[in-house]
Amino acid sequence: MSETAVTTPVSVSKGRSLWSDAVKRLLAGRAAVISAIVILIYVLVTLFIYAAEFGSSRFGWGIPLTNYNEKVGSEYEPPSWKHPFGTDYKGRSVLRKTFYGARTSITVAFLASLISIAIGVPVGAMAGYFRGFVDEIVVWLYTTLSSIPYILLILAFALVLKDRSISLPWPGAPTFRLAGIASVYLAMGLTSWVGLCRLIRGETIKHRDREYILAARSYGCGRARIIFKHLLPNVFHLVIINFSLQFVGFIQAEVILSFLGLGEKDKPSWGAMIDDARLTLTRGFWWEMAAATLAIFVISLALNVFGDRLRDALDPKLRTE
Amino acid sequence: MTVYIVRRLLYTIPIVFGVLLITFLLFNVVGGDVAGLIAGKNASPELQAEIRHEYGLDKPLIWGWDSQFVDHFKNAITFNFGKSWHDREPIIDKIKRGAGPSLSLTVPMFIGEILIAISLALIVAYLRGTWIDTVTVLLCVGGLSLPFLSFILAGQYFLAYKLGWFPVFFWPNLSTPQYVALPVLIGIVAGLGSGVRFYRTVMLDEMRNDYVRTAFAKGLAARKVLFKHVLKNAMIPIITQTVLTIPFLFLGSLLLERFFGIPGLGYLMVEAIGSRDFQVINAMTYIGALLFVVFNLITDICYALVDPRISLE
Amino acid sequence: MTAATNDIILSVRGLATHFRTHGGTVRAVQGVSFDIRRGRTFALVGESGCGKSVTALSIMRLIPTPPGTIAAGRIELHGRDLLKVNDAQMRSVRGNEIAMIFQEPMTSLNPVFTIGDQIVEAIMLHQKKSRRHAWVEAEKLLARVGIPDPGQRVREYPHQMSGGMRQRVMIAMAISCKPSLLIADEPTTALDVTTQAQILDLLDDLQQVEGMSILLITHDLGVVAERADDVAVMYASKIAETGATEALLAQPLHPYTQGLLRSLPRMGVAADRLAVIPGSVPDPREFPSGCKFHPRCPIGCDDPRCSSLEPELRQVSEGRQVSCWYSPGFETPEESQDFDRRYGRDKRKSPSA
Amino acid sequence: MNGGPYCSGTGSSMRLFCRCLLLAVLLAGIIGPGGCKRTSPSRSEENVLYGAMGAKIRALDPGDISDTVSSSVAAQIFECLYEYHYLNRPYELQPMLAESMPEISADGLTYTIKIRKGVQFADDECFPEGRGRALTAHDFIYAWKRIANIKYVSGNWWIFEGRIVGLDDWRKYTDTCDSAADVDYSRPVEGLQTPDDHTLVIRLSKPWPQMIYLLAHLPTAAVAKEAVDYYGDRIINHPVGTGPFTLKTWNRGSYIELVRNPNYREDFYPSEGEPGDRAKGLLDDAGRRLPLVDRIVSVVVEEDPPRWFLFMSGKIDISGIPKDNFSEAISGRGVLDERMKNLNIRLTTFRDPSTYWIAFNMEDPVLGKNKPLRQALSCAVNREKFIDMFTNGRGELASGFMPPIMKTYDPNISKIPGTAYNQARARELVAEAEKIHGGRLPRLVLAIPGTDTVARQEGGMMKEWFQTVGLDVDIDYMDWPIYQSKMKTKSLQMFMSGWVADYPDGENFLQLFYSRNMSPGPNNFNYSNPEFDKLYEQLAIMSESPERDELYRKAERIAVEDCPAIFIMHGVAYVLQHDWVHNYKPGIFNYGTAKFRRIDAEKRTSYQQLLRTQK
Repeated sequence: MSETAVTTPVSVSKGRSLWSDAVKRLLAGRAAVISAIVILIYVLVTLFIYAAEFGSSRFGWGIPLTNYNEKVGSEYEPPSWKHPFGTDYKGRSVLRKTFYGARTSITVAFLASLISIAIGVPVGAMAGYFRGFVDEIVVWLYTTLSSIPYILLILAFALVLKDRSISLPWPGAPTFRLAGIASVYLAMGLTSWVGLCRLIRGETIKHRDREYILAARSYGCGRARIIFKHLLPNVFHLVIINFSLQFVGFIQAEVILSFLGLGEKDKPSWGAMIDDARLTLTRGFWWEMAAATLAIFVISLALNVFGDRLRDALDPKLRTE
Repeated sequence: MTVYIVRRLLYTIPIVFGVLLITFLLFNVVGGDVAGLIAGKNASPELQAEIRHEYGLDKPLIWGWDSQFVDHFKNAITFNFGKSWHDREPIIDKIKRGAGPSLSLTVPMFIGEILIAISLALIVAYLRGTWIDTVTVLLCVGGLSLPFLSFILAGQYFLAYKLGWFPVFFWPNLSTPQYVALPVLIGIVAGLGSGVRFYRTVMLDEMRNDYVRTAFAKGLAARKVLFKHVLKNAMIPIITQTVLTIPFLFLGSLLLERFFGIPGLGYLMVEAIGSRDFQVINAMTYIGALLFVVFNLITDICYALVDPRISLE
Repeated sequence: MTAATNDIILSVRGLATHFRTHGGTVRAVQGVSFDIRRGRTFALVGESGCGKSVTALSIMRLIPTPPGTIAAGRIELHGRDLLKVNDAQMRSVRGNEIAMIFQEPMTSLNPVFTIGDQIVEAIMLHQKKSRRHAWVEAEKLLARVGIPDPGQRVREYPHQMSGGMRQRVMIAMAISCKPSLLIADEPTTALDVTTQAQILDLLDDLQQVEGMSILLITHDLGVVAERADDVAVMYASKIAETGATEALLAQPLHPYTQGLLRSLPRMGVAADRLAVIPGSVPDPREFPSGCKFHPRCPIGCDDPRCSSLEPELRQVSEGRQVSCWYSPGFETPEESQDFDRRYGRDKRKSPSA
Repeated sequence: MNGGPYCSGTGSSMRLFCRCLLLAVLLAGIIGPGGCKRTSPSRSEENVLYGAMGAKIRALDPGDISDTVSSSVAAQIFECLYEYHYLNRPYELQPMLAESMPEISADGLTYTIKIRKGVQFADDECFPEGRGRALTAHDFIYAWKRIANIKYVSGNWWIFEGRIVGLDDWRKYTDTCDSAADVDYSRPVEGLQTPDDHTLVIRLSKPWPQMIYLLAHLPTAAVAKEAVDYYGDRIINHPVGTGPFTLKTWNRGSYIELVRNPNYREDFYPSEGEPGDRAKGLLDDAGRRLPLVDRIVSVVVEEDPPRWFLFMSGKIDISGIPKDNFSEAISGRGVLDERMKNLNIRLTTFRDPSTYWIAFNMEDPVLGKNKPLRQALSCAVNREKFIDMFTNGRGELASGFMPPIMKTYDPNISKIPGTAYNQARARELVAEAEKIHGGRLPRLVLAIPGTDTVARQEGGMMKEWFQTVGLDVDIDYMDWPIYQSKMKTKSLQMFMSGWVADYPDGENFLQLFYSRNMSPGPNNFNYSNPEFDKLYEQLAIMSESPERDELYRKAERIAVEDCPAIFIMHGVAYVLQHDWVHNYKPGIFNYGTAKFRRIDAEKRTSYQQLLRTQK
């Protein structure tokens, strides 16, 4: 029985790593793409405002959008073509305040998430990997922290950090005064790493005895390499999902802090806008609250949808296809 | 089992110690001279000295047996929280009095939210991919991002003041259910957003498992598969999420109590921080921590009841 | 020998199941037809991803819709088309007239209910029995499937049992209502060889005693050879060839079947490397044109007709069907003249031995 | 094979079931808990006053009271020696538990006061067989000694400090005792004598004409020793007084209910008042025995919106106007809105004895020595706009610190040049100030006691006004405890504050600028001017006379000339009341006014129909 060589090249799909496969499947879905674009827009707005602010302070650009303090009309003008979002108690355009508010809220939420990841992930990973004494201490710390009501914790931290100047440990480093939102996102960050830490610890414990870790250990990997090079990438999808969902939580927390008077004081933020507006709601000036709430709704929806789709894309079970 | 419980109870001691340590550190750093506050308008120095003496503030901060640090722990363990600086009322009475109304508000809210959120989540997860699923997700995220305060203002203005279905505010001759009804309703509706979203993800993860397919292959109706097989398996993440919020129920709800005149403990904490009433804050956090640790244990025991694979070593 | 139609318990005609995904519609099963006779084991064999599990789930109408839908076809059980009955009637069929066991015994049982609960649930669902009776019945079933000390085992949880033991429980649950057809979707793939043999022996024994027919889904030709009475080879959502097992193995007509058989290690045949069918199963979203096997087919890979015109399943001899232009007796004279006219005689390949 | 969930809807019936279950659950969530239909509370028709309090009551023990809410409730239960006449303006004192006005010795140091006979404490279990005991002069001495007792930690000791002969020594004695229990109240105080049960002789260390006002101030009310001994720490929950009402139930933090005191003495509605009172119907009940209502129910409502809803739905009788509902209630300048008139709601406006300012810390290196800078700051603030924006126009422009309602108000204080709002002048002054300071002015810091929205808006406006005249001022928001402790330790540069008079005598404001009252005393400006001090010490001991009034005006001019603060406004109060509330006349200094009010119960119930037609 003669063997006929096969001539036509057969397409062999090239190996797809976890990430490229996930990203491909993620971006295939319409909803995920839209929400990614919305998130991108918010980030761009924030960067644009930072740039404009830097520009106007350095080169005197008079970009109207960032000049939130300018009186554009009489007080409490309802939304009109001239002022799409109407004006506030000082006659300033609510549209500009909402844009500027994005800068504050996105920065606060982003930096707070960053802090909580910077603490939560390594601590969780170490606790999960080393077990024993280290694990006991970490579990004690985060159980203690989570047994204190969140409102008290964040209030206390915000009060403690208010107008404190922090000098970094190494000599010569600048001491900078914690102005305005600095104390807010620091307070939020320091009180919210607990959830992520517990999650990462659980995952690390699960992955710790997996073959690929034993293998890495067998050819002499150092502990740090194992954790950061092998273990974390496999649990990192949890971090991203957690990041997108916690982001919304931070924006909400900023609203509560403003209600309690600890948020941003002179520059507009969504929290301050909602807090200002709540008093005038019964007088029928609804647009300031509507603008801020709409801004929060859109970014929250985008983050939620993106988070969900991300979870589906990164879910190991689905990858068997 | 009892060995496990005893070991866990012993384990609570370091936790409670940690909580007391943190509250002590936080508030001695936050500052604001308290004696001046109590003394009031134009307090003479010796009056302030007397106040410091009465509240033990003149003792050394940490070192030595009779220091504030040691007192802080002694008082906590013996549940003698002393008097509130603000209005001289013994704190134990204040907490006992406030716990009732707070719980009458938060417990129905807690139960209502769980029942509604879980059933909604089950149904929506089952109808995954249909328009109902997408609409519900939209509603959830909407509810999530709307500030809680606007729910209250809108609810009070329309349901109570304009339509009059509910009393606007607490009133002496109203029975508890009458004046608690509207705040509980608002609390549930406002909380549904995050509740349904979380439970939906849990249900979806659970529905991917093979035993669901076997259940259907046996000829079971979807209702039975959902509410018997899937729900019991989903209890584990549900327990984690819900049982740990129970200890904080006694804290009441900050805004609802303030806007509907329910004399609970909700605003007590914020007022105490505002007026540097450390005694009240320590008491509330200490009780909160005790409850939290106990419920942590209850959570683990619930796990063992629900999931046979988990054994309490 | 054409069997009398009355002993055909399940006949599938032109079954098509499609899945809507982001990348477009996946036609997992296209125009599949076969019959299962009473008391016989019918094997559905093919590489993974060829649509055999989807066929099984379609019979049970367990295809998850929204993504999936049963686009066309008839599935007749004792003459009744299961695709036309309503939910309630279908539920009374599942577990009662047709039962199913799955590949992953480790995860197929509900971890938080006892074995007894899950079996009793199946019994009481379809038979009017009191709970006590159902428990006794469950213990008897466990004994019937060879589980030692059933009285104790019935109260245990799935995680306290081995893979093989759990598959036996699944079988016990399946036969609890004496179904006329048992669908076994790769029942032994996840088990080690010795347990595999025991499970298959158990299935044969149940078949002899209960007279139940079995639809065995597998990719293991060895199992097909030993256990199956009839067999259908599936490739890329279609049936390549069907027939009685001995006849088919002795004289495979479809090049794909031949390739499969060639890649089996043979006792006594020295070969340093096993023969391999080049390439891999096509992506269901972009099926090749014409006959789906043509890119990998030693004969038809550069045959213009194979790459453009897809052969449908035809009866070529008693109890034998095949869908390949070059298998003997397939091509009608008109078609061969049409081929010569269109592509020229020299393009014609010689049929495999 | 697509690994999606295995079990989603295979049949249509299942989908139908899900939809109706979904609907049922949603409906239950909405309707279920709120099942009760509109409850019209069973309003007992008899005589009840319903009120709302803006904050929780802190204490009902006179010696310990310092906030207005607790005073407004305690004043219905306890009584002092003197009270302000309910209707006469300007305010004048009349005997309450005293029989007559005090006999004052020539040197103004000895006051002899006759105590009214036949006055009884309310019945209470702390008295033998629960019967209220007759009031004697000893009850006053006991009350005042209790305030002096350092162990009692009373916030009202400032009233008697250094005033009564021997009382300060008595306080030092209490300081030596190690616990409150073993303080011996029978230990005599030289300046407080009781020749007989109904005569009280007070000897002062130095003349103090304002003393009479302090004897009408609630903390100096009569307290029964038996009650304090019987209840001990729980006295704060069991007030026992001689007033028209006694405490029935007090659900702390929620509501309080007072009922008529059967033992109350014979007290009658005044039969003469201010011209125009008769026209307003304030004298309809002249001569009737007080109190005119049987019960008072007051609910704690700390947020504005619910308090406004309660008032508009007729649940509470009287209410101020929250800032955010102002335009709903008042159209134009102080005129009641049409809808309010249709609901027969009446508006009363009256002047507050208050002044609000931004104080300068005179010991601050930058501000202290730079008067043009202080004047520039003062000229930068647009007072008209501030009053309009933050109090909806409820206030009068201030150029000095003496409020217009005071007898010694100096109308031409505003003629003192250089402090009124004038941006051009402000810029000139800034240039002048920079010359004195030598170079560019540093960034100043204005502290604001409040972190909520209104505080932020006020801060924002101020910062903008200072910026327009070239002054860089940073706003520092802080909560009340930190603000107080910083003010008391002189560590605030500029801070927004004010003062509400305790009694209707200009001296109460002048003492704020007396150098010996510097922080932690009330002089938080840390202002010291030897000429002003000399004048103050002279007028402090003079009894009331036109010469003294002239000295008051001279002293105010000196202080205002130094521009120790940016004087912004004097408060004007707007109060709404329903038409079933009679005899309502605002009285700032007297709190015990519930006994004068009368309720027309039918009008209250008929209000509900009226409301339905309006809504």
